[in-house]
Amino acid sequence: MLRIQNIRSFYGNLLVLKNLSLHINEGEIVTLIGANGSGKSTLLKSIMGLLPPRQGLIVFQDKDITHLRTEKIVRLGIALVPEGRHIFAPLSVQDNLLLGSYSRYSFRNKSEVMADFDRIFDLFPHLVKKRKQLAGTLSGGEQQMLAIGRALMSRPRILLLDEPSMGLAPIIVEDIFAKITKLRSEEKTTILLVEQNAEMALDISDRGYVLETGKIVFQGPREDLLENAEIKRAYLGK
Amino acid sequence: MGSIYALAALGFNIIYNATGIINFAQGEFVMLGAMLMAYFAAVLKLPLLLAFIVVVLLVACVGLILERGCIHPLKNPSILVLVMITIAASILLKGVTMFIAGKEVHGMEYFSGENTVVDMGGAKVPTQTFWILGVLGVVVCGLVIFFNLTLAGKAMRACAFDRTAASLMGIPTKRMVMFSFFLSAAIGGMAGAVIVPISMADYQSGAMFGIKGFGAAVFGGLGNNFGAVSAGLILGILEALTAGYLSSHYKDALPLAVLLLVLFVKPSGLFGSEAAGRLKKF
Amino acid sequence: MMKRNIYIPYAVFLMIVLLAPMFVKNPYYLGVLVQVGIFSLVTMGLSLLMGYAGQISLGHAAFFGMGAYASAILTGTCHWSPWLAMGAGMLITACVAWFVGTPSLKLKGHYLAMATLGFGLIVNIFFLAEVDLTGGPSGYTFARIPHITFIKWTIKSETSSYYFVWGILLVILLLTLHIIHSRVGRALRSIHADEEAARAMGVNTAQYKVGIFILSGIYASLAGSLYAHYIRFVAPDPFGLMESVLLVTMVIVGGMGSIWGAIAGAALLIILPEALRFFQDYNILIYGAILLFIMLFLPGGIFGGSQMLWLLIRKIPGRRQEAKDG
Amino acid sequence: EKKEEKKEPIKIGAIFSITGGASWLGEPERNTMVMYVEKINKAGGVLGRPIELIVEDTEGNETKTVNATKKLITKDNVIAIVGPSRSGSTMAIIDIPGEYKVPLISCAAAESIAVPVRKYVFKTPQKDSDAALRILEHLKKKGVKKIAIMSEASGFGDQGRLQLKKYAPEYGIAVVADDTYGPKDTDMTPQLTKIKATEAQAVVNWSIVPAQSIIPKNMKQLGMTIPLYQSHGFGNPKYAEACGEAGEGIIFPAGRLLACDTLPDDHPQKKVLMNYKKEYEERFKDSVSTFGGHAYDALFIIVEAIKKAGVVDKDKIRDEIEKTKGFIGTGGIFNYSPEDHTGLQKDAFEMLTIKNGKFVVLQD
Amino acid sequence: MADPILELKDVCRFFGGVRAVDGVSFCVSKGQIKSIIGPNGAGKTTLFNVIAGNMKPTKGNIRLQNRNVTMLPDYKMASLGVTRTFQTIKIFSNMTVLENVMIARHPRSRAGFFSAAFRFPWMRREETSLIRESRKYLEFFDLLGKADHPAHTLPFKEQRLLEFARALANEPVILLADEPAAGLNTRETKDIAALIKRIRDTGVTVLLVEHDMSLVMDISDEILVLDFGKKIAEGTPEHIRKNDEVIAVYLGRRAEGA
Ligand SMILES: Nc1ncnc2c1ncn2[C@@H]1O[C@H](COP(=O)(O)OP(=O)(O)OP(=O)(O)O)[C@@H](O)[C@H]1O
Ligand SMILES: Nc1ncnc2c1ncn2[C@@H]1O[C@H](COP(=O)(O)OP(=O)(O)OP(=O)(O)O)[C@@H](O)[C@H]1O
Ligand SMILES: [Mg+2]
Ligand SMILES: [Mg+2]
Repeated sequence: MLRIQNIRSFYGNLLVLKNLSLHINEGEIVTLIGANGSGKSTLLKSIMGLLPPRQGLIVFQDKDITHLRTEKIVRLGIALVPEGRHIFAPLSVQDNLLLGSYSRYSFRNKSEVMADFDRIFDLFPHLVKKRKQLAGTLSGGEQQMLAIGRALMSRPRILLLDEPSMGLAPIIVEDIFAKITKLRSEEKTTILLVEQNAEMALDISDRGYVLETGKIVFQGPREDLLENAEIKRAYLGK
Repeated sequence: MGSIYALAALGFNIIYNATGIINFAQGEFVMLGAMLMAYFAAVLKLPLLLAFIVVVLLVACVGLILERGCIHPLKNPSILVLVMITIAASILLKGVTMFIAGKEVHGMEYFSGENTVVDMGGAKVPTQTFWILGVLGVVVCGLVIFFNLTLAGKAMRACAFDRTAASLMGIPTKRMVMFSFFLSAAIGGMAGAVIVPISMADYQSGAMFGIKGFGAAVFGGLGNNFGAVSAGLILGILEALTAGYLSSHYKDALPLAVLLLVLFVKPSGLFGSEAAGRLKKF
Repeated sequence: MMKRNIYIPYAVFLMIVLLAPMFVKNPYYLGVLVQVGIFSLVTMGLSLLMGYAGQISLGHAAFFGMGAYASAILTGTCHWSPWLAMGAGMLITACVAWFVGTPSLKLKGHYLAMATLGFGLIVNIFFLAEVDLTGGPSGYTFARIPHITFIKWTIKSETSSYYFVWGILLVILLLTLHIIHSRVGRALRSIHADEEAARAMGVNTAQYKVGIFILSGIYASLAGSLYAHYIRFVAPDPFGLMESVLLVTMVIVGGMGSIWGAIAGAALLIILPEALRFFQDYNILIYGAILLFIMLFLPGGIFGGSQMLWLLIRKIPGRRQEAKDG
Repeated sequence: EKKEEKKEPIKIGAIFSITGGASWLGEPERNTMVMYVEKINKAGGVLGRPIELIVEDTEGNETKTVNATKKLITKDNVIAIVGPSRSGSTMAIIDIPGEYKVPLISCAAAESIAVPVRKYVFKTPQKDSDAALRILEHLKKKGVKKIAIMSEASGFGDQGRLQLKKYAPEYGIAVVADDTYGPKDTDMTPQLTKIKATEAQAVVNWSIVPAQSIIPKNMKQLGMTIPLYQSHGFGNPKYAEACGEAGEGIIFPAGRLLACDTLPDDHPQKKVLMNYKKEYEERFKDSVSTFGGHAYDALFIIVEAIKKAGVVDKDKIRDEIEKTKGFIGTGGIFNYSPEDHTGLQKDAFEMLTIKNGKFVVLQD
Repeated sequence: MADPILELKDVCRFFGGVRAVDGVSFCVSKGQIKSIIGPNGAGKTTLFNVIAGNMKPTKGNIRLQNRNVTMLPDYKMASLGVTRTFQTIKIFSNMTVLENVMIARHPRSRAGFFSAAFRFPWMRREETSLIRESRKYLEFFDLLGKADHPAHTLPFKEQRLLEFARALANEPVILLADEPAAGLNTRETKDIAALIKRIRDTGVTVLLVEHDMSLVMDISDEILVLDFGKKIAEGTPEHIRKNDEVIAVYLGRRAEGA
C-alpha cells in the first residue's frame, strides 16, 4: 500500500535518512522502533511531505506522492498524529476534531462528519465532557487522545502514529493500543506505529522495522523481532 | 471616528488570526483605500457603489501582492523579522503612492450628498457616520460568522497557531495566509473608502490609522474581533471626550493612558480571555 | 555564545574609531559620523533589551527625547552645568523607566509592544503640550543650548564632537561587553529563551527585565543629552513614534543578539539616507526597498549576514567548534 | 584658463521639506527654484556663469536639516542657501550660516528666525505677527469682541497662537477659547462643540496642514454660523478646494499672489505675480501657492545680490542682500536692513476670502 | 515521619471550575525518592507548579524544611533549593551547554549590573569558579565533551541529561522531575532510573512524576496516587501495586500482571 524506496532526507546539510526503504501492506500494523534521534519522526515527516526527501521515491497506492504538498497527501488518505501532539490550543476540543475532517468536509457529507464525532467520542469517552474546553488546557494525556481523534476524523486509509503512548497513564496506553487494534479490525485502517514502548507495540503488530541512524538495520515479522537477542537488549531492556 | 479605528483594528486581527503576524502595513491599506476612493469617485466620477467595489478589490490585490512578494518567499521567518518586513513594505507603499498620487490631500463628498447631517437629540451627526457604522456592522457580523462558525474560518485560526499541524489536517496553509492578506487588505480598503469623505487622505495618513488600529486591536484583546470593535469605538469616544471636556492637547494621550492602565490590570486586553491569551504564542 | 576574547574585536574597533577622522575630514561627513555615534548608543541599549533579554520596546525614542529635553531645559532655563543636566536627565529617565517598566514588562509580545508604543506617544505628546516647559511644537527656543565643556575643551567643532561622542561610546561599549559576558548577560539571555525555566533556575526575571529596561533607558537618555548639545536645538519631532520604530529597525537590521550589530545597524540607517540624498524624491522608495531586501535575504541582519558570509568564505561551517572539541 | 573659470557654475543650495509632514511646502518651493534656475541659465546665467542648484530634502526632520545644511556648505561649497521650509527646521540650523559665513534665506515664517537679527540669516515670508495683526485689525473693524482660537499642534500653529494671544488685548479682543488639534487629525467636532458653547463671535484657526480644511466642514455640520478666519497657512488653493462649499466666506490674510488677477492693474506687484502664476501653472499643471512664492523671492534676492556684488563672494553677497531695497517679490516689496532681516511690513498681507471657490481680495 | 523536607497541607489549586489539585496533603522526607502517579489530567503537573511557586495555591499550606513557603514566587523557591525539570524540555536554546549549567548557579553567585560592567577582581574570580563548578556537573552527566555546543543541537536524550545537570547545579534540597522518561525507550529509561538513584545518593530528595511504571516501581521509596486532583492512595510500591482503586483508575490489568 505504501512503499518507500531509497529515500534520503536532510535537515539543511544534515543527512538524516540514508537510503531508507520500507513498505506497508494493506491492513497491516507495522511498528518502527529505534533509538532517540535515529530518524523515526523524520521518516514520518518525509512521508507527509513536511520534509520532502531529496532523493528516492514514496508511492502510495501506485501513486507517486514524493513531492506532493502535505494537503494533497492528506486528501489521498494518509494521516499523521505528530510527535508532541500539535493540537490547536486556542480552539475548543470540538473545533479541533472538526478541523480534522477539513480534507473531506463539504455540505453534502456534513451529517457524516457529525456522525464521526460520535465515533471519536465512543473511542475516547474521556473527551466527551471536555467538548467545549479549549484544547490547550487539557492535560497531556487528554491532548494525545485528541490528537489521535483528530487524525481519525479524516478517515485515513493509513494512519501514522508518532509515539502515541508518550506521557500517558498505563491504563490509557493499554486502551490506546486496544483501540489501534480495533481500528484495524473494524475500519480496516492500515497503521504505521512509531514507538518507544517497543514491547507493547510489537505485541499488537504484524511486522516491525528497526531504525538506527537513518538506516533500517532489521526487519521481519513480530516474532523475529521479539526474539532477536540484540533487539531485546537494546530496545526491550531485557 | 472610533469606527474607523475599529475597522483598522479588524484588519490587524484577521492577519493576526491567520498568521500570528502583526501587519504594520495595515494602515497603508486604509490609506490606499481612501486615496483610490477619492480618485475613482471624485475625479473619475464613477458611481459610488462601483467605485467602492473597485477600490476594495484593488486594495485587496495590493494585500495579495504584499503577501506574495514579501511574506511568501520567507522560509522560516521570526515574528520580529516579519514585523520589520511589514514596516519596510509600508514605507515602500507610502513611497509608491506618493509617486503616483502626489503629495496632495484628497477628499470627496459624503456618500449621501455634501455635508448632510442628521440631528440627533441636539447633536448633529454627519450622515457619513452612518455609512461608516453600517459598513463596520456588516464587516463585523461577517467576520464573526466567518471565524467562529465556518470551517474555513476555524481553519484559518488553526493555521495561525500551528501551521504544520494545520497542513496535516489537509488545510492549504499557504492559500490561507494569502487569503488572510487579501481579506484584511480588503477591509482596510473598505475602511479607507468610507472614511475619506470625512477625514480626507494623503500618502502619509497610513501611519495614524495603523497606530490607532493596532492600539484598538491590542486593547480589545488581539484576535478578538468583537473586542477590537468595542475597543476601537471606546478609543474614539474617549478621544472626543478628552478633546471636548479636558484638554485638546492631551486628547491623544489620555485614551492611550487609559489603554495602558487597562493592559496593566488585564494583560490580555479588555476582552481577551486570559486563558486563551496564554495559549497564543507571540 | 562561544567563549571568545572580547577585547580583540574591541581593540580593532577602537583603532578604526580613532583613526577615522584622518580619512574623513569633511565636517559634513564627520557630522554624520557623530550622529552614528549618538544613535549607536541608543541602539546598544535597545539591543541589550531586545537581543539579549528578548523584550521589545517601541517607545525608546521617548527616553532619547527625555535626555535631550532634560539637557535643553536644565542648561537653558535653569542654567545648570551641562554635565549636571546630563546626569539629572539620566536619573529622571531611570525613574520613569522604572515606573513604566515595572508594570509594562509583565506584558508579553504584542501587548508589550503596544504598551511601550503608547508610553512613547504619551511622552511625545507631553513634549508637544507643555509649551511653557518645552517650548511646545516649535521646539525649545527659550535659550540656545550651550556647548559642552570637557575638562577645558569646548566641544564645538565637528572633530571635537566626533571624539567626544565616540569616546563616550567606546567606554560604554566596553562596559556593555562586560555586562553581556557575565552572570547578568547570561541571566538576560535565559529570560529570552524561556522565562519560566529562567525563574525555575532562581533568576528573578521581573527584576532583571526592569533592570535592563532602565539601563537601556539610561543609554538612550545619555545619547539624547549628547544629541541636544550637538544639534543645539530640540523639538518634539525627532522623538516620536517613527523614531522609535527606526531605532528598533536599526537593531534588527544590524542583527539582534550582538552589540556590534546594533552599531552596524545605526551606522547603516543613518548613513544610507544621507547617501541616498542624490536620489531626491526617490530615496523613500530606495530606502524601503533596501530595508525590505535586507529583511528578506539577511534575516539575521547585517551582522548575522556577515557572519554567514564569513563562514561561507571559510567553507567549513562549525570548524571552530570541532577545533575546540579536539 | 580664465574663460574656463568663468564658466564654472555658481552653486546655490536649497533645503526644503520635500517629503514628510510638510511636503505641501517643500514641493512648490522646489519646483519654483528648479524652474527659475533653468530660466536664468537659459538666459545666460548670472555674471555670465550658470547657476547650479543643489536641492536637499529635510523630510521635515531637524537632524536631517542639520546634515543637509552642512553638506551643502562643506561638501558642495554653495555660496548661498534658500530654505528651510519650516520654522522648526530653521531654528535647528540657525547658527550654522553664521559659523560658516554663508548667507541663508529661510522660507519659514516664524518671527524668531529674524528676531534677534542674525548676520547671515534672512527670511522672505511675511511675519506671523503681521498676519495676526491683520486678522485682529479686521476683527476689530467688524466689531468682534470675543474670539476662539484653534491651532494645529506644530511649530507654525503654536507661533500663531502665541501671537494672537499676545496682540488680541491691544485690539480689545478677548480670547474665550484656545484649542489645538494634531496635524493628522481628521475630526475637530469635539473642539468646535466646546467653542460653540462659548460666546465666541469668530473662530480664528492657525494651521498649515490639510486638517484645516476639515474645520469649516465640521463647523457647518455643527450649524455654526460665526465667521471663520484662517491664517496665511491657508494660502493653497487645494485647501480651499478641499473645503468645498463649506469654504465659502472664509477670511484669511495672504500675500497677493493668490488673488493677483483681482488686483488693480496699477498695483506694483501685479506684473510679477501674474507672470509667476502663469509660468508655474503652465509648467507644473498645478495651481500656484504662496509657498513657492517665498522661494521665488529668495532666489531672486540672491541673484540680484550677486549681480550687484559683481563677484561670487559669500560675504559680499550677504552685504548686498542686506542692502536690498524695493525688491518687488511675490510676498511684497522687500526692504532689508541691518536691523531688519524680514524685509516686509504688514501691508504685504491682503485680506482674502473665498467666493465661488476662488480666492478674491476682500473689499471691506 | 523522620525529617520531613517538604510538607503539604490541604493544598488546592482550581482553574475556574476545574479542581486540578483538590486538598492534597503529604510529606517527603529527606533522601527519599517519592513518586506521584495518576491518570492524565489528575493534577500532577499542576501540583508541581504549585510547589515550585510557579502557581499560587488556591488554598493550603506548603512548608519547606519547616519554613512556610506557601506564597513565595518561583525564583525564590529555586534559591531555597526547590528545583525542577519540565514535562516538555526547557533548555536555554540560545546558550551553550556550559552556560545552561552556569545559569543554574545563578542564585549562588552575586555579580550584578554594576560589578559586571566594571569587572571587579572578585567578580572575575567568581566567574572562574563558576565555570569550574559547572564543568564538574557536566562531567557527572558525561556532557563535558559538548560543553561549548549550542544547547539546542544536543539530541533529545542529552537535552534531558542537561536538564538534570542544570537542576543539580542549582544544589537543590529537593528535585522535582516531571516525566523525565517520556519519549525515551526502555533502555534509556533504565539509564534515567540509575541516574535518579545516583542523584538521590548525593543527598538530594527527589519528587518524581512519571507514567512509566517500570521506572516508578523500580526506584520509588514511596508513591502517591492522585485522581481528579485528590489523593487516593499513598504508600510503598508493593502496597500501591495491589491497591484495587489504583489498578482501576490508573494501572490497568497489565501492570498487575507485571
Ligand atoms: N528540525 C530539525 N533541524 C535539524 N535537525 C533535526 C531537526 N529535527 C531533528 N533533527 C535531527 O535529526 C535526527 C533525527 O531526528 P528524529 O526526530 O527523526 O529522531 P527520532 O527517531 O524521531 O527520535 P525521538 O525518539 O527522539 O523522537 C536527530 O539527530 C535530530 O537531532
Ligand atoms: N491553565 C489551566 N486552565 C484550566 N484548566 C487547567 C489549566 N491547567 C491545567 N488545567 C486542568 O487541570 C487538570 C490537571 O492538569 P495537569 O496538567 O496538572 O495534569 P497532569 O496530572 O500533569 O496530567 P499528565 O499526566 O497528562 O501530564 C487537567 O484537567 C487540566 O485540563
Ligand atoms: Mg521522534
Ligand atoms: Mg503533566
